[in-house]
Amino acid sequence: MNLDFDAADDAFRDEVRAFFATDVPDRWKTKVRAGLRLEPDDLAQYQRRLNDCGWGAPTWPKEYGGTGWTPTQQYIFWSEAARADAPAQFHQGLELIGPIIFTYGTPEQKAQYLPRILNLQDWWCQGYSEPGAGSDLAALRTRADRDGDHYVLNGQKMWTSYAHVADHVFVLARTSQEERRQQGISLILIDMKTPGLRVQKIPTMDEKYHTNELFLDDVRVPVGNLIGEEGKGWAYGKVLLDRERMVSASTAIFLTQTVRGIREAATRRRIGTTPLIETPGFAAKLAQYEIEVIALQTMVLRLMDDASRGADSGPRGSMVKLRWSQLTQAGTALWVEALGPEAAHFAALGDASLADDMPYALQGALYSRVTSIYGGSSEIQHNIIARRALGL
Amino acid sequence: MNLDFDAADDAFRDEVRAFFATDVPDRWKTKVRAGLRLEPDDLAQYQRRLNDCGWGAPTWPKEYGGTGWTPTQQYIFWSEAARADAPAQFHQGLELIGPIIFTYGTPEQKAQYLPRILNLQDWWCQGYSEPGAGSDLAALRTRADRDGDHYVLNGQKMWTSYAHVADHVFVLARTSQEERRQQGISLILIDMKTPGLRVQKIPTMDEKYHTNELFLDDVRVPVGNLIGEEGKGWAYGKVLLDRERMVSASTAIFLTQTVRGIREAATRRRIGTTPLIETPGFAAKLAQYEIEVIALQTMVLRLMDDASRGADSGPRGSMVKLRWSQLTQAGTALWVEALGPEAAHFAALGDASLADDMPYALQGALYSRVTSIYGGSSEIQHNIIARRALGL
Amino acid sequence: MDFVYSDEQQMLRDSVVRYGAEKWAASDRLKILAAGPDAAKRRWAEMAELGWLMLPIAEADGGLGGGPVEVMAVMEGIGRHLITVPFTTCCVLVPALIAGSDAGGELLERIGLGETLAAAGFLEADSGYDLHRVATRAENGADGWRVSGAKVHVEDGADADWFLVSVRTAGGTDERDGIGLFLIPREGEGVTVEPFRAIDGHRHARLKLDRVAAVPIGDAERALPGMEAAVDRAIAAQLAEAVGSMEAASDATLDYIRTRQQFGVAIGSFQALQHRMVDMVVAGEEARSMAYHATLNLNRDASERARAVSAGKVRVSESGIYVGQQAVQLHGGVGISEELIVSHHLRRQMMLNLAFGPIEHHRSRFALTPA
Amino acid sequence: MDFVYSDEQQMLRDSVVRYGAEKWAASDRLKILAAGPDAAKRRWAEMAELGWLMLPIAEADGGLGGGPVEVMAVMEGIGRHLITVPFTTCCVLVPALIAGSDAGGELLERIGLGETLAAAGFLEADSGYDLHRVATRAENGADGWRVSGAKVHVEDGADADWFLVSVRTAGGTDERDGIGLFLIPREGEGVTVEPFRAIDGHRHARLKLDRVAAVPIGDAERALPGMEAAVDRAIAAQLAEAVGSMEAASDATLDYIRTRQQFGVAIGSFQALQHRMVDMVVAGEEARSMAYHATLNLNRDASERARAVSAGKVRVSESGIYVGQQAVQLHGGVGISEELIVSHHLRRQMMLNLAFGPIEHHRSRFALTPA
Repeated sequence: MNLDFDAADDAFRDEVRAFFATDVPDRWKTKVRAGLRLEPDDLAQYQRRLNDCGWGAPTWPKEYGGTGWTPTQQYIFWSEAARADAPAQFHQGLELIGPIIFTYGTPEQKAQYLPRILNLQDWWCQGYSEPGAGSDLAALRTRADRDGDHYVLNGQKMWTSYAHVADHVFVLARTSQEERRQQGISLILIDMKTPGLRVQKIPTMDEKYHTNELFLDDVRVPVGNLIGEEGKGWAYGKVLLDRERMVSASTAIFLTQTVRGIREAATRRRIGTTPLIETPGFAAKLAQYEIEVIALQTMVLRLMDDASRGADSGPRGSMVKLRWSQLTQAGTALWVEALGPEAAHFAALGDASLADDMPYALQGALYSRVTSIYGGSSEIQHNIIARRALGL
Repeated sequence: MNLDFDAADDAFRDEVRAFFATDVPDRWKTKVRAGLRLEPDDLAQYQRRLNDCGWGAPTWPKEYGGTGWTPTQQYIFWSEAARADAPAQFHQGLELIGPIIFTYGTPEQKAQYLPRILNLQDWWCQGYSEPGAGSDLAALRTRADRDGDHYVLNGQKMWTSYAHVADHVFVLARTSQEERRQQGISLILIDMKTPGLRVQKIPTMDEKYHTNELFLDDVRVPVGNLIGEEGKGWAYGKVLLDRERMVSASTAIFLTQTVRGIREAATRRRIGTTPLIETPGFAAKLAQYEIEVIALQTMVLRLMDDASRGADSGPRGSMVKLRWSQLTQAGTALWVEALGPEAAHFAALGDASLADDMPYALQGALYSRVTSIYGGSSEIQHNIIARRALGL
Repeated sequence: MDFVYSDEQQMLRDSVVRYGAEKWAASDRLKILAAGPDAAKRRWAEMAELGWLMLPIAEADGGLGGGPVEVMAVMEGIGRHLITVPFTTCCVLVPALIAGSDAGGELLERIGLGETLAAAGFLEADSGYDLHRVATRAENGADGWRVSGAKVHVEDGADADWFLVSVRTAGGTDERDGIGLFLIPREGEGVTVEPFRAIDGHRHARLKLDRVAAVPIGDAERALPGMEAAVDRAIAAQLAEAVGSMEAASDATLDYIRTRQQFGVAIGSFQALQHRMVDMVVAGEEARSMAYHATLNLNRDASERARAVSAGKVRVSESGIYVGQQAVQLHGGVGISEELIVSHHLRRQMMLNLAFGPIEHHRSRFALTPA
Repeated sequence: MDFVYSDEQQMLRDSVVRYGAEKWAASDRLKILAAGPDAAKRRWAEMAELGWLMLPIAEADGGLGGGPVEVMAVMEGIGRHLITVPFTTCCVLVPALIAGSDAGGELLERIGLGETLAAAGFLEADSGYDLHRVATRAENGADGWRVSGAKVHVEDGADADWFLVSVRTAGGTDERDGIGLFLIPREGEGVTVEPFRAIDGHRHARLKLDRVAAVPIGDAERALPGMEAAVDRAIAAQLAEAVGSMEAASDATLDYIRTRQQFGVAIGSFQALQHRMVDMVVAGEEARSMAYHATLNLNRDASERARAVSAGKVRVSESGIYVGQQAVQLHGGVGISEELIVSHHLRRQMMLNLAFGPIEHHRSRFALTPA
């Protein structure tokens, strides 16, 4: 048992650190520290730069253009990205549909889609949830009816994040009615330019445009856009949900950024002549937060170690998702506390200047509330752990 | 709306305060502050002294020897008792079986039992829970079979607090088998000297002897010891459970004692030259605790006000029980924290002296764990509020 | 001892709740806020007509002389329907600050009629939430008092016509003596107002003052005790607002979990959600108790008042944020949508916590104020 | 990077767990503790025979030279079965303090053989848990070193034959320099040992020293850094003990809620209890992670070590107390009975939190130690 890297990993870390030393624009930093996504253009630019180095897909095998990195290398890469205030890569193509395509897709689908995911020529979004099917995904009602060489899709999707900038969407739709609600569901890829698709913004409390309703009205899609077998979509979809939890795990590595954001704000602000960070009350809160982040990071390290050995991590992926959302919420709340009265200045009504980290800290705090709802709510994670790990 | 007492209440307060100014031995104080019961002899002595003033039963009507006090007077009495580090009166006779007897008992039962409760000539204990019937009381299996002018009881009771010093026990027992488990249960009074009764101590983690198992082996009890109607015991029992929650409410008034205990310990202990109580971290924790105590006390005041007006308090009795047990636990834990390393010195193995509040603070912290279990556990209180108040 | 509104107070509360339900329904509210200050002014005029704006103003100052309980009754309704108006600052705080002063008389009358807005600016860059840390200075020269300095945050100050600011007239930056209260017109020379919008729709300001001609209100060196008392009144008012808001958020959540179906049943049948809902309701009851405690101690002596108000602020803020967060959580995805009212309650609770000092400030004030 | 015990370490852990299951089963444990120190000594001798007592002692000092991970493997088993012995203090802390010293050589050998017990006394009346606050003084006179003062708490000190105490030989009461470590025999003239029992069965002492002849270990003015490092080792060992204990408590609780029937079903079918059980297990996983983090950083530089150990202590204590409390709560009434093991786990967790400084002390140490 040890925490040390071997010489090769040390060398790799130096290489990654050198890359990030020059490639992260200052204007990104506060935003990513607050757990907020950069604008799509910035994310695309970042993804292309990584891909140019051959680092476009840290978790993919080499044959599909991935890095083939070991879990330790992945961990090093993400740690260094976090250290440099680089963003997390946008995950919906890279971590969700990409792996499904290279696992279950046809050679044609692989050739068509994977390279364009790697350089973010194609932006993908996910059409899973529906108004009546959130945590209970098996209740979905969107239908895909076969009509010759096409599926004709009708229905409505909710919480389709970034549909407004996406080129493609992958949807779960019902291709037949079966007794078990989980059966008869298929996974289908759709070009967002297909007639009959309509995107409608869902304004959210963080005042950042990130999610949508997606209406499907006689959307005709070639049958070649089916992934894997018809009716087996539920299984693929569940793989995605599990993978989505693992995305949280890697995102958890980025919480050190939030610690830095809080620290900066609390160093800047003074009560009388004492920096806030030196007041015992705030110092204790920040210490507590840092300690919990360390605990979570160590849990993630253990997951990585399991992955290295091909060992089963049991329910610890769900645990990391749970704790990550709690710490995202706690961290941004502490940051807002550090801002003091200026946290009320969310938007200048004229051209007055805002504090360096406004509105991102507060926007991050608001956005953070959804992290315990999406990707399987905290309540659902509890159910999963109780059932799968504890046999309750 | 106001918090003021009228002139009569002010005068009453002065009278009560004068009483308590002289009548509380020093050796009681630390123990009651930690939420621990005094020894039975001390409680009996205290009860008799109160009864001599006509204050034996603050919640009983005058006709049965009670004070007939208004809720405001009751509140004043308990507040002043708390202020003087006087104990709460022992409740099992006074608050549990006493009111049942004066409400449902025969004239003979009233004459026989009530005066002896008032001066604690009779110590009562409660035989409700059984090994298989804790929170689910309706599962009780102790039987009382009619045999001429007697009931013959067989079964086993658990958690019979103070059975080892009690003169009488009131038990719930099954007098007939009915379809609904709540039916066919009767409430029966038993003299502890009756043959066939056996008391066995349950050693508990606080190392204080307070509870027992009670074995009933062909215990013959005159039918005259039945309370109310045969088979209606469940209803009377539920009245008791509700009343037990109200006992928590009045006990909550005594939490100011715990605040004083913590404050004293933290004033005594120094880190370097600074009293613990002046360190910002501890000061903030104590403030938080005091604030939560104030909130609970105000909730209790509102219950009292409801009672004055004969208004329904809805589920707020359960809420007070919930919060009181949480604060009893939090307060004693904070007190232990204030003791520092000496908290490990629970019992001297020789004749060395212990800190003034050892072992009571720690014993109180251990004992406090049961407050969220007995009288309807916190989980049961949640169920009750969800069902009764929220209709869930 | 009595915790019941009088019939009159109950009618007042009910009428504000009714007004809120009619004029500030969730969807209308978003429209009013989007339409900007002019739309808000029309609503403000309605409230003036109903007599509510002059309610907290002393009779001697031309108001109705409503006390803390009347203010509480109004604020419950304001909170319940998230009526986004500067009532606390303009009608509670400012009148408490200038009650009985010569200079303020006319202003109070116009406030009561809804004709003008005033706000109070106390906080400075390094002051934390401590009212006695004042670096803004005033000099009394040949041309009268001139005030220079900056206030980093003026609650509800974006659209105010008048500002009451704390100014150091003597002593060092953190002494309790030597602080005066000055009235400054928005249009005064040397006044710069930088307006901001908060996440709850309230509109605040930063204030920069450069040799601004100003009128002192009361004793120019002994304003602090009065400021503290007035701010405590404002806080108590907001505690009632928070209680109204959290009860509305709980009610909406209870409705939702009773009706929303998942896995073939109402989600309110899941025990984990039931218990959470209970914790929300308990928090609401505790908050209501603390709002009463703070409000009913407002007229006691300074340290009793300060402890009661700070205790109330701590516990109500904790409860309010908890209830707001859980209301969103139990709604799931739709909880974060702008369209549903529930996240607006959370946003208001977050900002109410900040206004006049958050939990940490008041916990420490409680600890440092002798019982 | 690797989080897996080697085969040897795993065997070590398993053998301690097995030993615990055989010799320290819940009912036997109560008997051993009730029988007093002599019964405990027989158990101690068994552990010596198994070679565990000399495991953490350096090879140069006649031990087996086990490292932090080997100690962790042993401590997990000790925690799992609440083996109530002074292993951490006598076999981890003391050997770390006197490793390589001339004066300590023989003592270490006898400790390894289970022939003698030693304990370390650092805490004084006003020292808090700060090791540098030392008022006990030593004078080096004609008759050698003489130590006078009092130690308010010596962990596991009640039955110790030797005491290692921190003594000020120079400088003021809270300076980091000028502290020495002295070895004192229990039977020495001027030594008063006041023994106490804790709620977890551990036996501690208060120590009064009146001109006691003593031998300095190492540099009589520069002992502090070594003391801090040794205490960090002891803490890391106890973190593993806490993890073993909390996993045992969780396992017992899971078994209980799966089988205990109420309202006609197993109480483990209630969602609120399921979720609580999950939170317990998550806390256990977090604690295990933090025990690794602290242990695997023990050999890094002083500030990295201190931060890792203090971080571990904070989070493991929080988790341990939570798990202990909830284990009792989910057991209901029987949870508080002496007979069931579950409340003993809670008691040990409460005391583990106190040993070598509770949460608050270590949170503050973490905050004040530069990263």
